[in-house]
Formats: sequence, C-alpha cells, structure tokens
Amino acid sequence: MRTTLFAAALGAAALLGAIAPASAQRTDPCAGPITFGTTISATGTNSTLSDRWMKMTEIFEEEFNRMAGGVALSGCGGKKVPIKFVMYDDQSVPATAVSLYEKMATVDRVDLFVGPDWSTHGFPVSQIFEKYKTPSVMSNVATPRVYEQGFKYITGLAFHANTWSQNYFESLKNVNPQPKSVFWIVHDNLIAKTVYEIHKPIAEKQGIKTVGEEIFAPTTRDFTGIILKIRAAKPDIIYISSFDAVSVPLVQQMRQLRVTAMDVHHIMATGSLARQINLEGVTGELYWHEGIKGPYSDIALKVLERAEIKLFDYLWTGGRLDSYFVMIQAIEKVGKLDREAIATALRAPGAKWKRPGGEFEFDAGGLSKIVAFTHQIQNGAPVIIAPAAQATGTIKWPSPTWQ
Amino acid sequence: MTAIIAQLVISGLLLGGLYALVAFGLSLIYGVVRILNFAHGTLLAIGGIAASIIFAVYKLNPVLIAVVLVLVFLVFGYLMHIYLLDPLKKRNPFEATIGTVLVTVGLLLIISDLAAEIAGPTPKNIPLEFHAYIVGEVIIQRAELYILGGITLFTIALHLFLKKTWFGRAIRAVTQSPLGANICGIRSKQIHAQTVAVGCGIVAIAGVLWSLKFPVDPYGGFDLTVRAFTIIILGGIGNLVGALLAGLFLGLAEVFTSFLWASDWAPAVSIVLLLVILVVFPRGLASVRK
Amino acid sequence: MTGSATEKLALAAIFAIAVIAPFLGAYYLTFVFTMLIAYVVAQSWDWLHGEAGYVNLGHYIYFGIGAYVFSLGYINELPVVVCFAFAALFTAGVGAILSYPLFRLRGDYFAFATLALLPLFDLLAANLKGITKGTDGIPLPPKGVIVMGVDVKVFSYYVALAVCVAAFFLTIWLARNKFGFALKAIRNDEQAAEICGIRIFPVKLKTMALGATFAALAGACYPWAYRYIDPTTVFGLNVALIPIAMALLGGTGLLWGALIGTILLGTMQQMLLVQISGFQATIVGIVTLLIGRYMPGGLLRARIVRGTPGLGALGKEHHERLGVRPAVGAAGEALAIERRTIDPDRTILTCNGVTMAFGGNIAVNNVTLEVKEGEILGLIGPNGSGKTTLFNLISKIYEPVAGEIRFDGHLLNGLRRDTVSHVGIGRTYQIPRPFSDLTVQENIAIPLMFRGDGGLARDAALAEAIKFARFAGLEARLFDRADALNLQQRKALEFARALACRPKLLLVDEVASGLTPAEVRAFVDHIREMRDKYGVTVIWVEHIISALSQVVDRLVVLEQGSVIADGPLREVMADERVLRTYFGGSLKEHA
Amino acid sequence: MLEIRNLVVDHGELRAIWDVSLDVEAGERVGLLGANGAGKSTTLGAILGIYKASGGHIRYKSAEIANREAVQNVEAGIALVPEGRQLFPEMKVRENLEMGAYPRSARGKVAENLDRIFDLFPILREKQNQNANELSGGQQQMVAIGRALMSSPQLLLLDEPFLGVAPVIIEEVMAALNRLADQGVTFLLVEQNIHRAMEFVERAYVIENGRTVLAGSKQQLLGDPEFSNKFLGLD
Repeated sequence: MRTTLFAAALGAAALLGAIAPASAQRTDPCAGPITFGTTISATGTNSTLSDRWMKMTEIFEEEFNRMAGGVALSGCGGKKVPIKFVMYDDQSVPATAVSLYEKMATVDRVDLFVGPDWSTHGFPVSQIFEKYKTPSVMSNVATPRVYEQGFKYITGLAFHANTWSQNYFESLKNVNPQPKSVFWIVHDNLIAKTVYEIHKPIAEKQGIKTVGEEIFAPTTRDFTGIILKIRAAKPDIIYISSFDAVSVPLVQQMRQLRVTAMDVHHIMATGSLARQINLEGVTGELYWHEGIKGPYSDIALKVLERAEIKLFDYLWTGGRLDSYFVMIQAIEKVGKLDREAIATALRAPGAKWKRPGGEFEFDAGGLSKIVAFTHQIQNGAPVIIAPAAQATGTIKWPSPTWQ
Repeated sequence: MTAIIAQLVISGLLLGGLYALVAFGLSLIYGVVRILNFAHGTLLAIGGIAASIIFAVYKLNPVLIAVVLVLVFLVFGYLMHIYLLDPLKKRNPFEATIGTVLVTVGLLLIISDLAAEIAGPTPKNIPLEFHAYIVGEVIIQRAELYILGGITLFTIALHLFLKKTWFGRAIRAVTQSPLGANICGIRSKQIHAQTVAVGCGIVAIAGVLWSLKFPVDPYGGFDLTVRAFTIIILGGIGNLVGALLAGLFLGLAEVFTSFLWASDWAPAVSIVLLLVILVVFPRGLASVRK
Repeated sequence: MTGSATEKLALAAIFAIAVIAPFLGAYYLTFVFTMLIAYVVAQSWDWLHGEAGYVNLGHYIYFGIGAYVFSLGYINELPVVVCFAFAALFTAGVGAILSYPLFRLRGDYFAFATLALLPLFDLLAANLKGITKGTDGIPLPPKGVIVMGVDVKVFSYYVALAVCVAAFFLTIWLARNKFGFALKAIRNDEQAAEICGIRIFPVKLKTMALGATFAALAGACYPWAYRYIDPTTVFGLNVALIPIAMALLGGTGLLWGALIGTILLGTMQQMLLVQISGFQATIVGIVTLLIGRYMPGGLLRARIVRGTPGLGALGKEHHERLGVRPAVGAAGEALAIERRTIDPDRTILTCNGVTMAFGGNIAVNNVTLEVKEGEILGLIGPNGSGKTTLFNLISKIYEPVAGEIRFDGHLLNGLRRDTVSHVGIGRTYQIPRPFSDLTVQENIAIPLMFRGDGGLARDAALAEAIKFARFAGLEARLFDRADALNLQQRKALEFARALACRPKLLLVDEVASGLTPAEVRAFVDHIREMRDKYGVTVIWVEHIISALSQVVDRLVVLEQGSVIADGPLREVMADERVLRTYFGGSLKEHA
Repeated sequence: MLEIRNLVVDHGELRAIWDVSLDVEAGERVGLLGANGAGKSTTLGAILGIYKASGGHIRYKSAEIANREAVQNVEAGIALVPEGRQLFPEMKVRENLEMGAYPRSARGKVAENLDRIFDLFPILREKQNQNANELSGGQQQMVAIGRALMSSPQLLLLDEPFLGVAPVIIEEVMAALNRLADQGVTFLLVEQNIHRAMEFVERAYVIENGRTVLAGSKQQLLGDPEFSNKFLGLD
C-alpha cells in the first residue's frame, strides 16, 4: 500500500509538473512586449454590457502598436515596446475571474493587469493584485467600498458614484420652472443602489424633495405597481438608477401609462435602450462620446470603428479603453517596466491622467474622479447639455415627450 | 382607487396570460410524456429573440413571424423527442429520469450559448408603437389588446383543438390513462413525439407574444420554467383551463404584491405559492378534486 | 475498504495531487479548490439522491447558507472555527426544518419544490437587507488575508480538502453501514422499508441535514478564500446545477461517481475557459447531453468503462463491494427466530368492528375477527372482497376509519407503520415488492438490521440472511439483484424477508398462485414448519383453495368487505351462503 | 376466428406467459379462467397488441397478428374491455366513448355506434355529459364496454367486467352482453368469479402459471373433478 501511494504521488507530481509551463520571471525591464492580463465578461449575464470587448481589445493591441508604435520607455533610452494582451472570458462569474487572475499571475506571468469590470468582480479580484503586488487599472468598478479596503495596487476607471450625476443636478439649478420633487426607481444592484444613495441627499440639499422610492428586482417585468405609485406621487423628476437592459419594460410601460414629469433621468440612457424603446427627451449620463475629442481619441475612435462599437450603445466601453490608456501612461511615466514604481505612480496624489474625454485624477482610494457628461436624447441622438464647456446643445425643459 | 385597481388588473391579466401561455406547452408535454423539460423557458427566450431579429431585419408582421417560428419549433420538438428523449424510454426508470435531466439541461446550455454567440447577449423585443385608449384614468395600449386578444384566441383555439380534434383528444387521453389510450388504438410513441412538437410550437407563439411586451435575453427564461411548473401544479397537469386560471392568478398576485407591498418581493409570490401548495397537497391540487 | 488496486492507485493519485497542488502555484490552488468545493457539494447531494433516491435540485442553497453564515460571523469578528461551526450547525438546522415539508413530496414534485428553493433563497438574500446586506453582498475585511505569513487561501484549501476526504469516507461508510441500507431500502420502496421496521422520516431527515452540513462547510470555505459573496454567486441557478450535473455525469450512487464527474467536468470547463474563446457553454452542454443520451447511468456505469480492465473497478455498485460470502452451514440450520411455546387458548389478534372506506367505497365493513396463537387461518373471498385491505389495516398501511385492532397486547390503532414489525407482524405483498436493486441477501438482511431490539450489525445480518435464503430456496441467487428474479423467486424472497422480521404473526398474501403443485406442497410445509417449530401464527390469503386446504385450521370468508363465514374448512365450504355468494351456488347447478 | 398457439409473453425479464394455446370460433362465448397472476390479462393484452409476444402465434381470421400494433387489431375488429376499466377520468362519458372510435376505420360510424350503446345502456345517455370519474363503478364498467363497442368489434375481449360492480348492475351488464352475443359478437371473457363466468360462457380454458392446463365445454369442465378441484380444493 505504501509503495503504491508513493508511486502514485510521484506520478501525480510528474504529471502536474508536465502541465505547468516553465516560464522564467522577466529580468530585463526594458524588453518587450509588455503583457497586460485581463478578463472580460464575454458570456453570462454581464455580457450584455461587454460582449464585444474581446474583439475590441485585440484590435486595440494591434492599433496601439501600429499608431503609437508601442509604449515609450524613457528609462530604456526612449525605446518603444509593443503591448500584448492575455485575456480570458470570466463568464460573468466572480469565482471564475479570481481563478483566471491567479492563473495570469502565476502561469501566464503577465506584467500588469487591466481589469476586471464590475464591482462584484472587483471585490474578490482586488485581493489578487495585492497578493502578487501587481498593479491593475480596473474598469467600471464604481463602488467606493472596493477602494475603501486600503489596497495599494488597485485603481479603477469609472464614474465616481459620488459624482455620477453631479452635472445633472448642477444643470437643474438653471432650469425653469424649478423641479421640486423626485421619485427614485432603483435597480436592485450594487452600483445602481450606491448612485441612488449618494444622490438622494444631494437632491434634497438642492430643495428637491423625495416623494417616493422603489427598488425593483432585475427579473421584474411588470412595473404597473410602481408606475401607479409614481402617478399618485406626481414627481417633477423621475430618477431611474438602473442598468439599461433591465429597465426596458420600465420605461416602455411608463410611456404607455402616460407618466408625466418635467424630466425622466436614466443613469444609463444608452443606445441599446433607445433601440428598444422611445427614449426621446430622456436625460442621462455619458462617460465619453465620439463627438468629444481629446488625448488618444484618434486611437480610440479607430478601435471603436473597427470593432463596430458605438459608445452610445455600450456605455462602459469608455472606461475599458481608458484603463488601457492610463496603464500605458503609468508605464511611460516610470519609463520602464517596474511594478512597484508603476503602482506608486498610479496612486501619486494630484497626478493628472489623460483620457479621450479629458483629464482627471484618482481619489485617495484609487477610484477615478470622473464626472459624467449629462446628455439629453434629442431627435434620437444624445446631445451633451452639461458641463457647459463641452455642451453641444441646451436642455429642452420641461422634457417635451413627458408632458 | 377603482382606476388604479383596474389598471393593475389589466397588467396582471396580461402578465398572467403570458405566463399561462408558457405553461401550456410544458403542461401538455409533462402530461403526456412525463418529462421535466428544463429547457422550456429558455426555448421561449430563443423564440422571442428570433422573433425580434426577424422583425428588425425583415419588418415582418408578428403574426407571420409566429407562423414561421411555430413551424421551426414544431420540427425542433419532434426531432428532439425522436432522437434525444424517446430512446431513453428503453432504459430502466432510474436511467431514464437521469438521462432526461442531463439531456434537457444540456440542451438549455447549448441553445442559450449558441443564441448568445449568434445574436448577441443583449435583450431584444419587438418595438411596436401603437395607439392607446384612455378610459377615465385607465390606459390600455392597442398592442396590449392585441396580446390579450392573441392569448384569448390562442387559448380558445388550443382548447377546441384538445376538445374537438382526434389528435387533441388523443393527447388528453394519453395524459389521463396511457393504457386506456393504447387500448383505443392510440400509438403512444407517435403521440408523444407529436405532443412534444406541439408543446414547442406553443412556446414559439408564447415567445412572439412575450417579445411584443417584454424584452428577452438568451440567459433568461429559466425563471419562466419555474413559474410554468408552479402553474401546472396549481392548475392540474394537462388541464388547460386550470393552467390559464393559475397563470392569471399568478400574474395578478405579482402585480398587486408589487403595488401593495414592494416590487422586489413580487417574484417571491410564485415560489411561495408553489411551495405552500405542494406542502399542503403533496400530490398536487388535482388529488384534492377527486 | 476492500478496494481493488486500481481504486487504491486512483485514490492515492488524486489525493497526492490535491495535497501538492498549492505548492505548484496559486493558479493550481484556485483551480483545485473550486473542484474540491464542487466535489463536496456534488457528493453531499448524492447521499440523498444516490442512496435515498430523492432529487434535491435545490441542494446548492445549503452551500449559500453556509457561505452567508460564515461571512456574517467573520465580519462580526468571531474566530474562524466558530464561524465554521455556526455555518455547519445553522445549515444543518435549515436542512432539518426543510425536511418536514419537503419529504411529504415524492418524485417530480420533490424536484419541483426543491428547484424553487434556489430563487427563493436568492430573493431572501437579496431582500433581507438588514441581515444579508442585500445585493451589495458581503466583503470580508482584508486584514485576515494573511494568517501566520501564509495566504488564507491555503488554509481554506486544506480545510476544503479535509472536508472532501471526510465526504469520501463518509460515502464509503454510508454505502456499507446499516444507515445506508435504510436509505437504500427507502430508495426502492418506502412502504416496504417501513414494513421491514425502518422508521423512514428520521433517516431522511438525518441524510438531508448531513448533506446540508457538508455543503455548508464547502460554502464556508468559499468566502474565506474569495473574501466576497453576493446572492447571485451563492444562490444563482447557473452555478447551482453544475455540481448535480457532475454527480450525474460520473454516475450517481457510486462511490467514485461524484469524484470522477467533478474531476472530468471541472477540468473540462477550466480547459475550455483558458484555451477556447467562445462556445464554452455549448461544448459543456453537448457533453452533458451526450452523456445523458448514451450513458444515462453515468460515465462509470457505461458498458465501455465497466468493460475496461482496471477502470471497471471504479464503477462497482455498492453490493459488489460487500465482501460477505456465505458461511457454509448445515442445510437444516435453525433460523434466528425465537421459538415460542404456543398457548392455543390465547388470542393473539383481535379485530373488532374494523371498517375501512376509500371515498364512498367501503372496502372493509365492520369486520370482527379473532385469531388464536399458533393458528393457521385461511382468508378467502372473491376479488375486491377486502382481503388485501384487511391485511393492509393489520400491517398499518391504512388506518381504519372505525373499529379496533389489537395484537399481542398492543392496540394497533394509531401505531406507526415501522413498529408493526417490531411488535411481531410480518407480511408479504400480493404483487411482490422486494427492494429491486438490492441483492437477495441484502433484501433479507434489512429487516434483521432494523429489528425492534436494535437489530443485528450489518455483517451479522448479512450472514444470518443466508439461512433465510436457504430456507426459501434462494441460496443459489444470494448475490443476484432482486429485479433479476422471476415472479416465483420474488415471492419466495418476500416470504423470506417477512420471516426475517421474526414475526409472531405472518400475513401471507397469495403466494401459491403460479407455483407447481410440488412447489405448493413445499410452501405448505414451510408454513407448517413456521407454526410447529417457531410458534408463528399465520393468516394466509389465497385463491387456490386446494393449497389452503392442506394446512389451514380455520377459514374466514369475506364478501364485499364483510365476514360471511368463519369456521373449520369443511364447515365453511359446505356453508350454503358461502357457496352461493362465493361460488354462485354449487357448481352442479350449472351442469 | 382466433387461434393462439404456444404463446410466450415476457414482461421485461419476467416471463408471464409460458405456453398458452386456445381457439375461439366466430360467434362463440369462451371463458379464460384461472387464479390471480396466472396470465389471463396478459393473454388478452397480447391478443390486442399491447404486449409483445416473444414466441408462438396469434392468428385472427387466419392472419398472423402477434406483434401487430393495437391500432391495427382494433381496425380489424378486436376490442378490449380492460381490467380496471382504464377510462379517461376527466373526460366526459361521451368523449370516453368516442375515443373508442379513434382508429380511422371507426370514425365514420360514431353517431350510429353511440346510439347503439345508449340503447344498450340507457343510463349512459343521461350521463353522457358527466365526467367519467363521477360515475359509479357499474356505470364506469358500462362506459368501458361501450368504448370497446365504438369500433364495431367482432371479437370482444372482456377482462373481469364484473369486478367491483353491484349485483344489480351485473345483471344489467350481463343482459347487455347477451344481446351483443345475439347480434353475433364473439366473446373471450376473463373472469375469476366462476359462477358469473359459467353463466355466460359456452366453453372455457383454464390457465395456470402462464400455461393452458384445462379446456372444455361448460358441461365437460363442470363434470371434471380436476376442474372443481382447482377452484374448490375439495376432493
């Protein structure tokens, strides 16, 4: 028995050893290519937001290396090295994402991470970055609590939940007649609830009273109950904090049941929503828009074009692309591939970072302080109405289609 | 208040009618073949997605779309039974049950993944804009009337089909007494395959009507399978009228729960109902009537 | 364990891999960790399914509950051990409580109801925000990530591995132990199990609670390692059915089924994940479908696997692992039945005004009957006259709507079915109901294990069963499954099983039909021997009166649920009323 | 009309019929007697085509019908009134009857046959719109017989038609069966109640353990000590 056990153990060890790829740790900080590890929710429930990103990332690798010529390493005599992505589908399951990041850290031995998306993934995966002391620029992980863990190696590109609708509520100060009341409709989801919880006091400070609030489950299909409550409450503003896909029947039924308000605000008033329902006159937030030119916008637009992605349809694509740009900037700031230095640079207080939508800073926890552009759907397309500097039009108030 | 109740009732009936439609197919299949088809709700989602794509690309009339999809689904159901499910009948009951679970769960995975790969994972619907009728404070969409009409007509048609045609009666006969049906000269294998086909055909119609009102995505649908099970247990296996009433009741219950209490608890209604019924009447409600 | 060389080797290899995986790197740790957890869930599911035959589609809720309880304990800064204990205990409690409503259900209805548990608990976790923090989920504080300089994942890994090992050996124990035999009897036929003296509900409840405990331990490992849970991660339908698929894939009810299924499906999923982009779920779906279609008993039961030398050992059914061979004994060896001295004046069974009705149909109507100790009573009557119903009343299949049944000093009214054999009643069924996927030996051993006095140990029961089998002429078929027997052999098996209940009163329901005259005579001798040698009282329902006439002391005739005659055979057969109502008058009338 | 030779039928691994041979001439009333489990019902099922024959021959009007589908046999004029009736409990009496005319050849004469059955069992005409499960046992038996008659059978196989039927109704059913016999229907009757069986049949076979062991006319059998021995057990 003892010999069999020993033989089996030996065999097993040999087998595992054979599977494990022998890849040496990189010793030369100037050698390319620099590998970025990431997972994308290409299948599963979150894939409605990100199903085209795998293709987009492949194109990004190609276009960036072609158009920019690679990452400029000042610490290596200004040599430009290409980037390379290692990427997997996390199937929208957090546990799968964790195992994949572990694999990328230990088997694929990627240099840096860019990802994952979504707060539910950000929580467990952020510990992997700490453990392997490998910096990551995550995208679309907007819940402040992820960044309140005191971690050093994480940063995240997303709207700051704290400032998500900042421009919107600012712009409301200048409309006439003034809105006096708001009804909150909230998708039962980490990010949607955070946005609602943060903006409720902001609105009330501005003198906009809450006359109703309702949280709905993602599988809700019939919203008549909620809508009747709205009609009874007669709010001036209806604020929908929800993912776009799950709110299709909500907005549709609001239309059908002739809900009236000065404005209906949807934090994800996207193109995919607009294709399914009449969004005319609805206000919302945009992360970035093809019409707004800024740093890297040439590369970004080229990538989007080739990947056949419209920012208006896939709202969060901007965050994804920005995480790539920010990581590249961080390497260039350091001038060579040095994880510790890159992590420090990313979290340097007051550092400015470029993105196609403008400049921004990270907060103390590592979450980008990005303020969304507020837009209104006019004649089927989004028109930026705030901030004033980038505005492409003015708000129609009260919203014409909700009368 | 009456206007509010009226509005809620309309929505509840609409939702419940659609639920019933989902349950009809499952009820027929379960009644005749005694197979738990885990892929049932997912088939509806696929039907809805196909319908909305056809609508978006060819701008076909939804009725025409339904006709096309029904034909496709009939064939699919027939082949599914002949090649995947029927051969399992030859195994012992233990293997037959497990085999059925594996086959239908496998199908569920395959069709939802394929649909997501081909059509994309985003939810889709048939965006028809129609005139609305306003009676006092109650608002009814013409599309909703069409859907309600569709459900009513279809239920009546199905009812007549089961009552009046030889084939429909054979389905009921096999459900109620397989041996008795055999004695009357009903070929059970044939009826089984045809019933699975018809059940899938009904799902196609449900899918089209569903996508007129609500969006569907390839990963959804399983919660509809659970609801459909609730409905057939509530309404009696193979009992169409029972399924309709149970579906309507469920729809109304969910709508009223969300208005009177909170919408995040509305999905609990059907689950709690199912559990309570099963626990109080362990052999289903049908056993009580006897 | 009497495992083959293949099994030892496989076990050693798997265990070795599992032990060293963390040293190969964090990726292997995480990958094997997910498999360890999946195995525990799959295996603990299979205790209820493979052993007891219940399809609990909602088993995954126990994983989720365990994860939640652990997390809540952890963020309230309880020691990890305490968190684990709470998770296990609380979840076991939930399992026990759920057993009460759920086990009222059978078959598909049980599956429906348990399936509904998943969305229900998902909803509870999402909506009971005060306790669970709703869809926000629970992040565990990062400060516990490194314990004693080691990543906490390593600890959770080895805890999970320990739980796996415990689950594996518990499976071996369950398959061989008396408790496991109770489950197997339940799987085959709950009523027959009760008749053999098994009190079934506590057995099912314990199994449910045990399964819940293990799933909860696996669930507790999860947040400990991953540091975050939310409702969809631990109650989501998409993850919940996978472990079940794994167990079914390998082969449910087999020692290696869940393990091999987990390894294969888990590895396949992981390979697809890292090597193929797109269509992963489709491929998993196709494999699942093909196994269901062509190997519905699971991979290990497939002919091709069973036929492969070495591999075949993994697919062994439990009884192929039981090593108890017949002890060579003398043919006339006494059965382990207490020899009672008969007191012919003592009344052993009294039915007083017993009535049973189904709906409006009165099956047994005000039957009053006395049976003396040591009597052999024949019970006849046309089809539908209530003979079998009367048996069912005495053996507590039914509770009479009126009247009183007393047996050997016990009032049977209100008695539980499983105590019937304990007070000394054994019975056979008209259509035999042996435990069909158990061997002849096991069938007979079951009542021996579950006697009122605590019963024999497994091996003793199996050895003792051989004597009963020999007595019933089944010695040659000792190791064959009951479903391979022909009708006569099944009847003989039932008879032996009833004797193994050590009855004072034996209820025999139509044994002779289908036997040759010589076989009938042998059977009659058996009946007589039971009475003369062991003092057993017998009531025998039979259509074939020629068989009865060889042995009965007294004949009772039922017609439409009522006793129409009661007396010595010859008197009864001459009774005008009997002849008229039972035989339609004398046959000569027709001539 | 019907000729069975050395029939063998297996239920899965169990052999139910080992060796049954019998003949039924057109217009005859033949009984099939035996104890529970002797194989009587299985024999009837095999004739109709519900069970597969593993061996032997069943010839009907000189055509081999063993292993033909039930529907073909119904179309050819065989009908079965099964043990336990096997009605469709939640279908109306009328619908139950109509199901008997399911084979294509029978569909043309539904109205005519319904009339005939309602004449035979007037109570069914009254109750035609009630669900079958609301009927008494006797009435259900009438429906079962009626359903079999809907295909205008020439050979009617009856499996324990008097089981669970009140004596008064038995007389009524018996009278109806006699009328059918007068109309030329051939009967093969399985019955445990010897008295009832002997009232009706002219000739009978006795089955034991799946084998035909005795045969003869009513008079022959009743005079045969072995026969009374089998059923009475008195020497």
